[in-house]
Amino acid sequence: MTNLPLWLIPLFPLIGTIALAAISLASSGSKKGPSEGLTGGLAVLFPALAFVAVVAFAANMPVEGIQQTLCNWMDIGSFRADIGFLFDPLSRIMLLFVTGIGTLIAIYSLGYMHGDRGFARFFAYINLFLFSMIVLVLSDSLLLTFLGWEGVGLCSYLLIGFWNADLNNCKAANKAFIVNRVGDIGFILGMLCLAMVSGDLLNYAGLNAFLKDAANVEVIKLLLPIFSLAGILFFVGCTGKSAQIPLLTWLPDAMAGPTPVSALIHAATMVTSGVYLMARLSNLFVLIPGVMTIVVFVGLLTAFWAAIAGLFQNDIKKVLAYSTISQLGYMFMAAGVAAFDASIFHVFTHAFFKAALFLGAGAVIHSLAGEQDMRRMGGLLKKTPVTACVMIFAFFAIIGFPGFAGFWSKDLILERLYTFGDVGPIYYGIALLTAIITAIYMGRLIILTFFGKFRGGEELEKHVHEAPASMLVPMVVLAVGAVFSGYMWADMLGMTCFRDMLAPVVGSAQEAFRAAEVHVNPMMLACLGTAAAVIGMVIAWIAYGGNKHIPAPRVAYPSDGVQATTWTLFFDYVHAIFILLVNVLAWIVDKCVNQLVMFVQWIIGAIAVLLGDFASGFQVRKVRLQLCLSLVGVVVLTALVFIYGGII
Amino acid sequence: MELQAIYVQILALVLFSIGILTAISRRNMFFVLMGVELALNAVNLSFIGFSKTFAGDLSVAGQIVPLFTIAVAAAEACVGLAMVILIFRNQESVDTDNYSGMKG
Amino acid sequence: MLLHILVLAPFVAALLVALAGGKGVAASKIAIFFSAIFAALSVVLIAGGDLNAAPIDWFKLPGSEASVKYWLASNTLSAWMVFLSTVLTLVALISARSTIKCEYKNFAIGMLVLLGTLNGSFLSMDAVLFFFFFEAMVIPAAVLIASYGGANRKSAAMNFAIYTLVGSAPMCIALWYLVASSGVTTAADLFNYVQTMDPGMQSCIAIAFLIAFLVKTPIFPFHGWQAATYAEAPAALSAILTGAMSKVGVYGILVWVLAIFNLSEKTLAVMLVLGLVTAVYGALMALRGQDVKKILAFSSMGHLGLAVAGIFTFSPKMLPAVLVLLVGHGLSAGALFFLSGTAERMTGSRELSAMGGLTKVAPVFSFLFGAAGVLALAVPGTAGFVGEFLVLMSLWDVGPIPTLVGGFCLILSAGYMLRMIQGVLFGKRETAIVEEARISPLEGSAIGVLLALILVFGFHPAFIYEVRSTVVDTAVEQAAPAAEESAELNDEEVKALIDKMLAEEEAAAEKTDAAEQATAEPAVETAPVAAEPVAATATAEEAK
Amino acid sequence: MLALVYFIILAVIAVGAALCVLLSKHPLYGALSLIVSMLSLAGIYGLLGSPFIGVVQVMVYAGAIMMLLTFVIMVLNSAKDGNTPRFDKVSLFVFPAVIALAGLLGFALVSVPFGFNAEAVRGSVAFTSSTLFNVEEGSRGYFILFEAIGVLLLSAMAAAILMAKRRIGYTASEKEEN
Repeated sequence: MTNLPLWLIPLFPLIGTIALAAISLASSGSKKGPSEGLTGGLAVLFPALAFVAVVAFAANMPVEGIQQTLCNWMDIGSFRADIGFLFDPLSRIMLLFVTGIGTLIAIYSLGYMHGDRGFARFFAYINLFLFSMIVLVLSDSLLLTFLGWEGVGLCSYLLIGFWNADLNNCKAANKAFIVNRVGDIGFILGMLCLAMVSGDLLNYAGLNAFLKDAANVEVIKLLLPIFSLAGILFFVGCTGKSAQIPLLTWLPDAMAGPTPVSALIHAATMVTSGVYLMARLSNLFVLIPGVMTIVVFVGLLTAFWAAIAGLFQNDIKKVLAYSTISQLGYMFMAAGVAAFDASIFHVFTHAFFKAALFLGAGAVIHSLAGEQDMRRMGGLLKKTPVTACVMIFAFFAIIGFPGFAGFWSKDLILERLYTFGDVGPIYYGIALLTAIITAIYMGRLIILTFFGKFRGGEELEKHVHEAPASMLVPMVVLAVGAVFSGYMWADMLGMTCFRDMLAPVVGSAQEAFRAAEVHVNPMMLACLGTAAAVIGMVIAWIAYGGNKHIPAPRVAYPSDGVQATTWTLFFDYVHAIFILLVNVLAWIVDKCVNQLVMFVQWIIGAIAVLLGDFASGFQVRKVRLQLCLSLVGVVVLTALVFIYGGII
Repeated sequence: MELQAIYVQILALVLFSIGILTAISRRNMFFVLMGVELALNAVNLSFIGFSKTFAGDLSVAGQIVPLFTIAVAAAEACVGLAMVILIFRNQESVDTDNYSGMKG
Repeated sequence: MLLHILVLAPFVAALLVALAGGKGVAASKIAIFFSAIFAALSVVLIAGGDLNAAPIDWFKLPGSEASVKYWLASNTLSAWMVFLSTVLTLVALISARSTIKCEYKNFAIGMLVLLGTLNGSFLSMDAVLFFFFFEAMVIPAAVLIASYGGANRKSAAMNFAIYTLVGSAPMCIALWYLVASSGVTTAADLFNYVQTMDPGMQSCIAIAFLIAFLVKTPIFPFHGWQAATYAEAPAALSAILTGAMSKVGVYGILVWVLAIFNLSEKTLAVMLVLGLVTAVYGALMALRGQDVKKILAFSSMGHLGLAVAGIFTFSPKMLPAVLVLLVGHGLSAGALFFLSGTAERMTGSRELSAMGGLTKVAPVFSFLFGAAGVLALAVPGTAGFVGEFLVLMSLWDVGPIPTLVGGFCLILSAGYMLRMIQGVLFGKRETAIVEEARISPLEGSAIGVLLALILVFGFHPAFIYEVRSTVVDTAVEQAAPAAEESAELNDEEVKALIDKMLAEEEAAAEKTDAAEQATAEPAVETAPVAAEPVAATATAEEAK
Repeated sequence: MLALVYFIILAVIAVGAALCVLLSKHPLYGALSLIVSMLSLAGIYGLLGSPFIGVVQVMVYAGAIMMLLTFVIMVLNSAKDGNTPRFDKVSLFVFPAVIALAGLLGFALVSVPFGFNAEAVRGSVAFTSSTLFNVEEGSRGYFILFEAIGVLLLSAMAAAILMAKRRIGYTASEKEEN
């Protein structure tokens, strides 16, 4: 099996993209649109094939991973980049859940997108996204990773703006792309930094070797400023893609897209690529403790900030969006204390329970005919029991209830924070506080949606129905994942297969960084974590439980744009200032510089015209007078010739 | 009192001046043409007058140039008169001041 | 022979089109047939490597011994530029079939003549011949704008013609002086002669040359003609103007300025800054534009500014970077202009406010437009990305600030391009579109091929620079050994790197010396080929 | 001495006729006086030993060109511009300018000494024509110029015919349409 070429994996979704794009284009003229059976079949087939291929590779992977170079990409003498793929433990885990969840969500979308005019187009984008994501995690060089990196950003743009008749959606999409672009520039510049010092090497094997060499040489200090610069730039790239402070504002707006997209791209896969990149470049980051501190702070701040923001949202998807940001903050905390394996583990479990939550929310929205405001929901437990169960399981997972997936991964992160040097306990305190808030807002979501009375009016109540099977099956599968995926690495139970898997990639870097481990009793930390979850739940029940009166929304459903500015907590204003600055700059350029240039041009033109008029003033418009004047000229010339010729 | 070369040149100069005067100061198209012919003739005379101041072979050159001048003048008159006819048909005037179609 | 065909046959084809009878159908068939042949021949030209036709004496320049020759030769750079001009002309002629209905014949004649002059300027070896074509191309372009453009076409055409002709007037005089005093006309010979000149005189002439090319490209303070011209010109012509004619400016800078003159450090720095300013300026102006074609005009100005900035870094990566960037930009900007023409045809307006919602009513068009817009964003996998990444890399060799500015432009480019896509395609449409103005299958597939080419070159840019011939190659090849050494990772290398950093202060002091060396070195070497001095400068830099 | 007398007589006639051209009202009178002037110039050519040029002058100038001119004047009978003055304000500029020019040139002529070459003044038709039509190697090649002038005359004639005929053809076709 292992002698299969690696490029098969990205090839499948690529074929799917092309086929679906062709179907979409070909059927664009017809009224009815393409057959959903055929389109849907193709749409699910190719991600599934990719998943199968990944499983096949994963089962037979040698310890050191598989590296294959497909062909040369750029070779201009001094700089060379290949298109090559690297299937190592890290990309194996990422690929498994990317393709797996991708396939599940494709199946789910069959039901969710049923009857939409852009059915084929939607799946073409989804396949393109999977292709880009696979390239991102499978590539063996930074440059090719960047291809996937921008590719997923592009697909995110396309899918957020999928219902493009509404310009608000387009604006959200533009925002997502542009904010991501800012991060991407950080990525590019980071690559340039590294390329400068490493002799234009950008593939991971070479880079790691170089970084290890550099670490061993005593004079590492001299290279440190450049490494720090590169690290910061890469981290800017990560904050863009993973919606961390300060580039977090696009993710809540991105909920304008169809819900499966939010589940796949903006919860499970794409937004975690920043964490993936940190793990990939772990050898770089462990060399620069200063930057790592920044990473921890950003992670802590983001997790806390987004959790607070989540408390105030009424849109079910926005709550989940902020919760995603908050969870990503946890992952960056872990990465910041060099617990890369823990952060990847959290990525892994988070993918399951967050996807389950989003799909559940999608099912709720679907059953309520597009209603997203939680204040108009309630009491859905009885009407949609399967959805409710799935969401409640996932809820337990996200708040870290013992036994569920989130418990293992979050607990691990908290432990790693606590054991990190002297400042560890402070980190731990903030993270624990965040965990309590997480439990509160997630509890609020569950209570408002599934308990109490239905508040959406009778008209809507009759409409409520359970989602079709094509949507339920993936949800259930994910819920199972949300419960059991944590047992891949249950430290207390002695199951550490996840850590062992990742050890070849990040182990050495991690050990180098976390030399002085403080030993604590893991049981105590676990109890504290559980306590946080329980306290949060209790607070949520007290605040929102029972049949408390929930204030009805004043407006039926405020548009996305308005909501975004209300509670992204000031970062939208920061962005607005930057946008304003650029606009002012553009205005200055347009109205001042350009006008100046045009004015100068006009002045020169006017002078030319004036001179021309002046000259044509000599033109007497009478041939004879003209000739006469020329005769006078001849006289003068002759006189001059004579005078200077010495004749006179 | 022999015939001096300078006399010929002075005659040529006088004729040339009269030719130029006619060509420029008269407004009738025909006078313009005639003035040009007169000036050309004066130049021919000047050529011949000077050619006679050289010896042998050189003097011939000065006589041959007027020959060509005359031929060119013939061509010029031919075309020029045809143009006069054309313009006259269009404008019904031989006054050069009326020919201002290309006034800038 | 191939060279002669590419330069002269367009004129013959124009004549044949002129002689064709009928109501434009026959003319369009002939024109498209011929331009397809030219496009195919340009591919042959690229594949064929360097060609050099035997020089033919043409005339003697008054006041000099120099005999101007009709002398054509090709290298990779010029071959790719010819490829751009021929391919874009082909698509323009196809696209114009539905845009310009009644007067197609004259349009095709103008386009073919323009093609001939463009090819001539790219392929000529002789400076005077180059200048002849360089000036000649203004005439068909201006005539086409004045006859087929938008509402303000007359003034736009006048503006264009006067601006570019006045811009190249100093070059005319400088070229005459140079050729008259040296008695030679090829770049290599001129280079040898220039070494013996007084530096002040030399820089005067170089600046006169530069201005002509800066106006044509256009670079920041000389761009006054561009936006109005691109906006008013018929879309098919705008595509040629930006895709091929603006490249003459960049090509001229590379081949007729850098290969001849030793520019002072100051001039180089000024040019680098101007390029960057143009990039930012174009992006910002595009951000404020309301007219689709003006947005595109400013956007291509921004990209070309980046290309010029890239050239003046003198990094060893510069030549392939700029080449790929130019080809990618030519294709994508060309495709966007063609599509904007279609959009204008369908909606009857160029204003963003009057468009919108086309994706519902014209899906195929929207697919092409969206794809072209996204491909113009330098998303990885497009030729634009390869070019811009390598240009940023070259800029990085100069310093982080220019790179940051370049990166800022990339962000801005995302801003305006998405704004344009949103304005044209998305939203709701109130008024119906002109049904018969829909994109025709032939037109659509031609543009589709352009887009596919962008992708192909994006994934395999080696197509562009691999066939690199000796002329352009020398620069890279000379730089390559040094770079390859540095690619090998060992302690020594790291040590050397550290030594370098320790000696940075010294190096800063020596920098001026080294720069002088860099400029002095080409004087010693004989320059058999055009890009030699560039190469030498690069090597000197590397050695330093 | 006799030559000088002849010269003075011919010169006075030439200048007088030229003045007539300048001053005459009707172009026909002007043309006739121009012929007189040219004939007297032909006499001066003969006097200076260039009888060949003189003959050509009589035939081509006085004969052909002036006849053509006269003929055209007569055809376009309305060419008499009775209402336009002979001289107007422009002449006020022209006269001083021309006189100044003549004065300058005359001064230059007078200040440079030169005289006739006795042998050249005698001259002969044979010598001139043999030089003109010398087709041997080493000749000055005037015969080529001579042929070229022939072609020029032919083309001028063709041009004149075309210019005159186009109008006629145009009206003819118009008539056909009517």
